[in-house]
Amino acid sequence: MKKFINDPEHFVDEMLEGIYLAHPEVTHVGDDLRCFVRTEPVPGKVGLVTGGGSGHLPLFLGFVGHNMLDGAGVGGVFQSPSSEQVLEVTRHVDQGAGVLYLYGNYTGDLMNFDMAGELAGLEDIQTMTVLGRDDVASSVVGEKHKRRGVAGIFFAYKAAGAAAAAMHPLAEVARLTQKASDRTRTIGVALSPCIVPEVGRPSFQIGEDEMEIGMGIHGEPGITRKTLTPADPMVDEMMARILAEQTYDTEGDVAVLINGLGATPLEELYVIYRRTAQVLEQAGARIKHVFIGEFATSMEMAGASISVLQLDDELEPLIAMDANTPFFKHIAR
Amino acid sequence: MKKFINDPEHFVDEMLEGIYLAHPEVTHVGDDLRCFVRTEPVPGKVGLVTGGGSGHLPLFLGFVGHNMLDGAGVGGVFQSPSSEQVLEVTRHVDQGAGVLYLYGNYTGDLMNFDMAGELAGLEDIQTMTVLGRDDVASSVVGEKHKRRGVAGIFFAYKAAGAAAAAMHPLAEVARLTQKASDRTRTIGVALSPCIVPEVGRPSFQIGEDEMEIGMGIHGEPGITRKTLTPADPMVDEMMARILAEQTYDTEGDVAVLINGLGATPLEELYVIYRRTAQVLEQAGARIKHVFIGEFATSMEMAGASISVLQLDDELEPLIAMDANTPFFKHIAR
Amino acid sequence: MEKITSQDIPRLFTRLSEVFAAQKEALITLDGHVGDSDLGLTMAKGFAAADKAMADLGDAPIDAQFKAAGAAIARAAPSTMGTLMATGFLRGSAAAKDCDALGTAQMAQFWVAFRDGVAQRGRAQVGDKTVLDVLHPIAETLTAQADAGADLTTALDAAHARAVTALEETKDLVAQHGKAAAFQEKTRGIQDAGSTVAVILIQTFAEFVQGKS
Amino acid sequence: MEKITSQDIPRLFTRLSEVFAAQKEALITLDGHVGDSDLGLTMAKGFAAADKAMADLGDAPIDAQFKAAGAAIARAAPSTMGTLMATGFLRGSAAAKDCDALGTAQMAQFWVAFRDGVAQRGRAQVGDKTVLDVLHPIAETLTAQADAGADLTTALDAAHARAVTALEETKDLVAQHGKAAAFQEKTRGIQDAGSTVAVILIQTFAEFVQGKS
Ligand SMILES: Nc1ncnc2c1ncn2[C@@H]1O[C@H](COP(=O)(O)OP(=O)(O)O)[C@@H](O)[C@H]1O
Ligand SMILES: Nc1ncnc2c1ncn2[C@@H]1O[C@H](COP(=O)(O)OP(=O)(O)O)[C@@H](O)[C@H]1O
Ligand SMILES: [Mg+2]
Ligand SMILES: [Mg+2]
Ligand SMILES: [Mg+2]
Ligand SMILES: [Mg+2]
Repeated sequence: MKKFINDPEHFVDEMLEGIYLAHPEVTHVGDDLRCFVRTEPVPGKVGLVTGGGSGHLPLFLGFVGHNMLDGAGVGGVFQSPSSEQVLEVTRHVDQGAGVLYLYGNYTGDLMNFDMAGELAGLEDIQTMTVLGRDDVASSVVGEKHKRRGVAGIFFAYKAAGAAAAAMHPLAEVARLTQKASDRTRTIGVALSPCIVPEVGRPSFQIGEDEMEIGMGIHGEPGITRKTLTPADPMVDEMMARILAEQTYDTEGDVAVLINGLGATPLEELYVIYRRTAQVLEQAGARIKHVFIGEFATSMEMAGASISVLQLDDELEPLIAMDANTPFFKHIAR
Repeated sequence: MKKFINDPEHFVDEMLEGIYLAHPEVTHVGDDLRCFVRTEPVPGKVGLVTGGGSGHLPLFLGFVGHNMLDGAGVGGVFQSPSSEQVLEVTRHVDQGAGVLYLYGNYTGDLMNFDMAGELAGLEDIQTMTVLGRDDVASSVVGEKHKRRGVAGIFFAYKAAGAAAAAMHPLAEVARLTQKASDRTRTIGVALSPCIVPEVGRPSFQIGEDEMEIGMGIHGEPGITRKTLTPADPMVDEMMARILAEQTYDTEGDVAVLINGLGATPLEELYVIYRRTAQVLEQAGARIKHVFIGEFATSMEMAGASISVLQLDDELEPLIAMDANTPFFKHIAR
Repeated sequence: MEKITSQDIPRLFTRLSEVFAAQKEALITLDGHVGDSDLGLTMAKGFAAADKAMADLGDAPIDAQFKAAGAAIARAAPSTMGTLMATGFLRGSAAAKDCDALGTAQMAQFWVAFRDGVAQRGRAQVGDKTVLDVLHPIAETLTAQADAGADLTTALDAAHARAVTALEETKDLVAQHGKAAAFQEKTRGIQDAGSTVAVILIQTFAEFVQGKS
Repeated sequence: MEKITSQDIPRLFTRLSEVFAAQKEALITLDGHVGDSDLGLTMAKGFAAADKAMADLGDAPIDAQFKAAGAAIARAAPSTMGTLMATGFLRGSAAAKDCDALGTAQMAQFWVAFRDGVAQRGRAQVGDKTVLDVLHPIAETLTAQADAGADLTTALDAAHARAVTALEETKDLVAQHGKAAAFQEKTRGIQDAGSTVAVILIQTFAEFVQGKS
């Protein structure tokens, strides 16, 4: 295992210390470094809380900031935060307008956020929940409730952040966020596994000429293993999975996210985008917003994912809005 | 070789096609995709031109944009652009105020920019040159002119971009840029090699327990090979090389850049920053600006570098200024 | 040992902590097939924390001990299995309220509550290829043994034996929950990782009362 | 072949293109020791482009041929060695102006101009462990051979022999330029990659006039 770390057990907390040293606009609640919040809350605004395991930077905490989220529960590498931690964050970010929980559809996170929400309810903090479950590879079409949340949750963050910044009430923020989540589809591909520091060995083995289509973002193996192809046919195959669930005849405006899993050079993401744009154009879509880079990683995994959000008149301005976090800056055109 | 590419020979041009599709704010001169320029020039401003090999994104072309650079000659992977291409870019960005060439101190680039500058001179375009040569590992102290340019050139870009945006004349832009370059020191470390697509095999071999201190950004091996240590002692050793050349008694304000070489997770860069900040504080420095992420990569190399710019009253506001390129957004506090 | 008393509980958790530390790598590997390879870490951390909580607690009644264990696991290991184990111990703690010692009847009540807690928290059904597929037969067997008047050693041995069979049977199921669910039919033939944890749990209980440990 | 005429030049460049294609991997490996592993690509691409330029040119005088080759290399392979080779051919082209054919004297002038161009463009000194350390003895040897009235075959063979020795001697030098310069003392013992290219060049010239190719 070749990593820039000290004791693997201190990896997450030392990373957080680095983040707090670098970015005074974020801080932690009380003594627990893993209760991550904005330094300056916005009075009266609906609070937006996410969370999940570490090892995915900039996900999750990286989207806490101006016109984006308000707090995040930070778990160990690929581990949920505890319900206590989520509750602490919830208490801190609540400005009287209630709190929206927005995180990936994983059992561990679900249970801990649910518990935190129940406890927050006892303290008269209203919470609602929207889940990211954009990964088309992780279930058949009818069973969308089983799908994993992967990089596409970024679009839900963007929508939630903008809706809350517009001072909408909780139910409306939740509705718009749910809509963004429902209209997002993601498909990923991995070329190499990753190593969890405390585990010290790769999560799966993959041959020199193989790729995993439909990999998760926790080092779990992919759903389908195939022989590695050139980029263009690979993108075609990935996009076919998305086009099977989205048509652009009447609603043709989309936002696209090309996400790197960690080790993949930015150059290659642009090679992927080139083909994605060709395929979408062919399918009648108009690309209104493009995001390319690392948004949800899996440590040093080599891989990429493509997410497509089908826009409408409500969502488009939310995606367009300015945003500014230590890890993500969006400047409206 | 596991990469998301089509034919290795088309890698650079397909990447550029992806970039132009995604970012309408940049374009190319005439038919040559590799003559990369801003779509909307700023009348009367000193033109800023950089260039170098591909495989370093966001370096070099990623810093072309608002309050940053105006154009870049794009070479093949780790190859210089041609003098013709640099000349094309020079002609395009010149707004009558002359052009500053700003690139890394490599023989291939030097010769081609020099040739382009000579030819531009024949067309009455005035050019001046500032080189990035921040890599402390690449020469002994007295021979700074031999040093390689690595990630620290980012600070020179930032200074040049801000100085030109302030509509200073060429000589003044060059002076400020030279100052930023002269006051920057970088030291890098690599854990793995990278693969140039057209070569198809790693550039060097390195053991499972080894690191290369002082690696270049072209897949060349490092200057010193050592046994991999935990992050903190590694940072201490790296920073010792920088502190040997900078003291903060009288001028203690610094800007810090923690740069990922490609495959290294952002988490690890923050572990590195944590220790870097501790060491700098110990040495009496005050960190005024922090940049953490990928600024100058070497394809999918695992590694990182630390750059320190010793600020003064002239440089600080230049580093602080807003900037907005497709690959780099800086929002002033 | 025919009853487990509050004096025994700290040693039981020390043993659990040792066992899960020893099983760490095996559980990591097991979770790696259709999961994220963290189960060994989660269990080792969770039970180490429970063991420590027990030591910090000093003299306390059984329900307080289980409660402390559950809370410690929830804090230290909030992954799926950590959270479910925490819930199990917290619910088991409520079932053991006012018990001076755990005989067969109380042990059955504890595991019924444990199972119900996990079922409620995880919203899984028996047959969904989760830890519930082993917890359920454990609870059933212990209840039957208690009804039949069996002693604690016999009852736990029977529960352990049944759990081993149930674990084997998880291979025939298709995962409906957790990270494995994404793999659908591919999970057939693979032993459920969380169910393996449940077997380790009941085995450690059984060996503990047999004085083997 | 006692003279190289403009009819011969396209075949010479076809041969150079073949030779550098064949040496691609070896040059990549050589450049990998203290460089960026691209030299093989650069040379293969550069001379393939030169060969193509020659074909596109049709009938043309020698200086125009060399000029086209230099321009093609500059465009196709603008790395250090590509740029230096381009400069060499462009300067050599100027030296070959108005030559109908290259005999020993003209060949010497060509290589003197080639060397001077490289020296000026790269600002390196003899002894700095660059391609100049082989180009310089080539130019010197050819000049001496021309003065002694040697025929072209003899002269190029002598230049080639001298180049081989000079290449071997680059091992004793410490790199002062290019990517290798960062490695300082570590470059001692390593044969200079660019100098290897110069030997391949002169060897191909020599073999070409010998009619071996
Ligand atoms: N909803 C659920 N209810 C009960 N058990 C579950 C549920 N989801 C998953 N499990 C169990 O959890 C095990 C995986 O645990 P763990 O590795 O902690 O999960 P994760 O890493 O996804 O948080 C599975 O093998 C299964 O037995
Ligand atoms: N300033 C210079 N003058 C002459 N030759 C040089 C100079 N710098 C480097 N070289 C030669 O270039 C060779 C490397 O060529 P190349 O691989 O094209 O360089 P790069 O990849 O750094 O652009 C070296 O082996 C050396 O012979
Ligand atoms: Mg997990
Ligand atoms: Mg090169
Ligand atoms: Mg797991
Ligand atoms: Mg080279």
